[in-house]
Amino acid sequence: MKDKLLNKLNTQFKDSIESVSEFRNELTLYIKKDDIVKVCQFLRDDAELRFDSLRDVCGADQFTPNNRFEVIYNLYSLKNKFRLRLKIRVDENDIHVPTVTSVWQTANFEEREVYDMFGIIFDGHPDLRRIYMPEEFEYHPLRKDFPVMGIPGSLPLPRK
Amino acid sequence: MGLMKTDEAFITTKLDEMIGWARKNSLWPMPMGISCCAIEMMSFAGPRYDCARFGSEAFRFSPRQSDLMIVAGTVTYKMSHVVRKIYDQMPDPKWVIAMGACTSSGGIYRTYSVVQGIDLFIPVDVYIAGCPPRPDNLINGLIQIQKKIARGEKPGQSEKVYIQEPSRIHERQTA
Amino acid sequence: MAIGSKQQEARQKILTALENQYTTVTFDDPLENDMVLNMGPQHPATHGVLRLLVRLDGETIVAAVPDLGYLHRGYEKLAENMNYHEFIPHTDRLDYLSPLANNVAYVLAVEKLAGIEVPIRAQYIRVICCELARLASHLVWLGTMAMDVGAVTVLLWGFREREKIQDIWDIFTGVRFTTSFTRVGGLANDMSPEAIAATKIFIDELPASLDECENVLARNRIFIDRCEGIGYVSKEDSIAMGLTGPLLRAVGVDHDLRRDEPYLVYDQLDFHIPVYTDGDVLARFYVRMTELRESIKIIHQALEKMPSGPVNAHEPKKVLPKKERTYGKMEELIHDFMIVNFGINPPVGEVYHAIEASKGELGFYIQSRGDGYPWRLKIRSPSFVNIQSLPMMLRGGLISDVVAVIGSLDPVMGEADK
Amino acid sequence: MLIDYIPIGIMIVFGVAFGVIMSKASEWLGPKNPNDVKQSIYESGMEPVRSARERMSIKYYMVAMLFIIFDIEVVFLYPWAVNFRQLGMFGFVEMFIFIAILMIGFVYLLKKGALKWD
Repeated sequence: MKDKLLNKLNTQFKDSIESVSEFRNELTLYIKKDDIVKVCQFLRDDAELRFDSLRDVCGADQFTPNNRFEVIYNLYSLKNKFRLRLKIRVDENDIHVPTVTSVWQTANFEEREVYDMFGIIFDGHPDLRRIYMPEEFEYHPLRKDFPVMGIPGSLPLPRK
Repeated sequence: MGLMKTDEAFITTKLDEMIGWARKNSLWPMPMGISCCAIEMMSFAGPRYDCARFGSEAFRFSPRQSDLMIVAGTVTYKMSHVVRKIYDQMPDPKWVIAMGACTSSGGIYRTYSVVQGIDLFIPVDVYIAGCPPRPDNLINGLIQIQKKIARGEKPGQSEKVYIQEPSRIHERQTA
Repeated sequence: MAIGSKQQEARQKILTALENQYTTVTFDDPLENDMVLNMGPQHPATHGVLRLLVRLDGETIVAAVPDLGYLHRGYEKLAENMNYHEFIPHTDRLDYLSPLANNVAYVLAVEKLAGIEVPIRAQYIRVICCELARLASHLVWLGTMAMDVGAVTVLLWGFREREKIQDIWDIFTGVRFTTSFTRVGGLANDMSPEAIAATKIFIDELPASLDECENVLARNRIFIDRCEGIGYVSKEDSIAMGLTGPLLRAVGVDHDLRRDEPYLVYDQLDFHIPVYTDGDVLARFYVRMTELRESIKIIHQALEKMPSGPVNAHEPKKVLPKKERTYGKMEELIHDFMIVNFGINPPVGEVYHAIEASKGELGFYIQSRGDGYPWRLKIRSPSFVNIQSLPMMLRGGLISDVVAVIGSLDPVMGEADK
Repeated sequence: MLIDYIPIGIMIVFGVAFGVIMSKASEWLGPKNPNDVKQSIYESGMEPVRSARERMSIKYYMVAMLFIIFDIEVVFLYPWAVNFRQLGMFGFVEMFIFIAILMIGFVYLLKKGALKWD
């Protein structure tokens, strides 16, 4: 299954795959940020691959000067019981990522969580709002430069 | 109750002591169940630990009909406004039990979104340690509140009661 | 002041999200006046602090927007500042209805990352722990869903059985349900013969009380009318929404991680995966009731096939030594000191491991840079994804069905809000 | 003759007194200090988004009215059912006519679709 997937992808999206890696027999692909939606659409609709369920979208802050953020998509194919991980690099000053809610509807809440925690803006998302923190919270807590104990006064308390 | 002279079988009780006795034995809890402690609160109301024996069986979910608010679980900043609003909407003689370590002091969550102890925004009467406290420890908390009412203390301002986790020698686990 | 206007703007944002939500329900009364109702965080039937903003036309629901975050405790931020062992007690506060399953899921992910092989006996005990956790979680689901629909006796019966499970956990893990029982590379301590005996007694009695509950509910006209055809979601929608677990098996998708991606010793145990096709609240009820019985069968087989032997893997650098040995022996003392203070240093890389928890697929994605604490830990919580499909299930239903649908979804806010 | 109505009188007085005392006691004895937050609307802990005083659709009113009509019909059946034996055939025919008239109303109602819900 793995090599069928790889040569299918190499034929179709030769330039958009930056690198392929394998760790603990899990396949990870680095994809260019702009054509993530095309690749996901292909992976879902291809009759053989049928990656029809996106199990997890998660952000990561590598805290490096360029390409600081990462968005990780964990896919799963119900038909041939295969897991695949797509990763895209997002730079700090161009923090826009195309949304994949058009491909899988489950990405709606997951991308809102990544936006809430990292501040990565998903273009074309139906209603991009903070999901966990209240709206008046101006920081993005899961960034590495945000302290664990939070910033005092960032969240209001009701009076005693 | 102040039994003055038993031989004459003549009970003179001050009116508020009688009301205190009535209030003590019918504390209707308002279960502010938020996280894991709520499951222990359900067991506290369940068939085995049965809080009905202490008169507080009727778990009222509307604040209008409840006297005792049991805050069970981690209170986050987003949830603190709701807890405060529900506390304000409860009719007057009202007591608060802070059940569990997270409620009393933020517990194991020293993070940006957790209020480190609900006494920052609500007057609390009884703090119960434990994560989650066992239901019998919650019953102990309920009895402390009943004692406070019997002593006629005003809710909220009187001295706080801290209940430690009972040191249980684990006799059943052999070897 | 700034905060107040921000709150007004936030309320406006959620209202616009409610207004332009895709809906198939059209207003049938000419006045077109909808009522916006708030099933807020403090509500008896929302199973925790879930807030649901519902737009109604009379009694039928036009649109619904769940609002999460009332129990967001910052798990992932905490995990980045703790080493692997310190995070174990946090995992059983995630899905606090089946705590042992979270412990096992987290520890399996860390062992896959660090490449530790766990002895057979520990794997069998972990299977028993997972299945006991599934029983406990389904019993609370059965109780609360029946109570929401009106059958309060089943709640008390359910909790009577759950108390027995909590006694078993009390015996072999020492605490009622926040157990923190597994360790990286094994378990905290072995399952004592007394705990095995208590488990045997329990799983022999459970089928009788399950039949008792089922007789009260399954052929009860009111229960069937309250559950049949309510909260329907089609097969394509549920796959697109990423539903997993009982919700997926109720729409006819035969998917269960215990059989499709066998972990621990599930491949040596035979059990049946219940699949129903109606996709409504009643189908989910039957899926979970059959799962309860399957779990009993699994525990039976696991108890019989469990070999004796060590419970912790023999890797001094990565697995915590036995407590009493650290006082006597020098190497254990050093290893204990190193592991507790600097953590096990797994290789650089990332790993995603998922198990079949009672609510669906509970997965842990760990990125490590080789030092004692994870660089990034993401919890894929099934309740978070299941709640996302609530608006689709509620559309067109009556306001009183919201309670039955939330009951059938069985969300736990501890893991949904992370 | 009047004597045997005394027990009923006592029972009525006792009933009314019990009801009044029970409801009014908490008002007299309980502390009262209302403030604006306490009087605010309870909507499970959140600010109510919109007032619930919307204009209801007509079907709720229809069902209520029809229920009252048919409930009164049942109330009339009770005295008939109690001394069904003494009334004999006359009572039966009388009640049959009464029910038939209401049945016409019920059929009309079904045809007009007043009870159609969604």
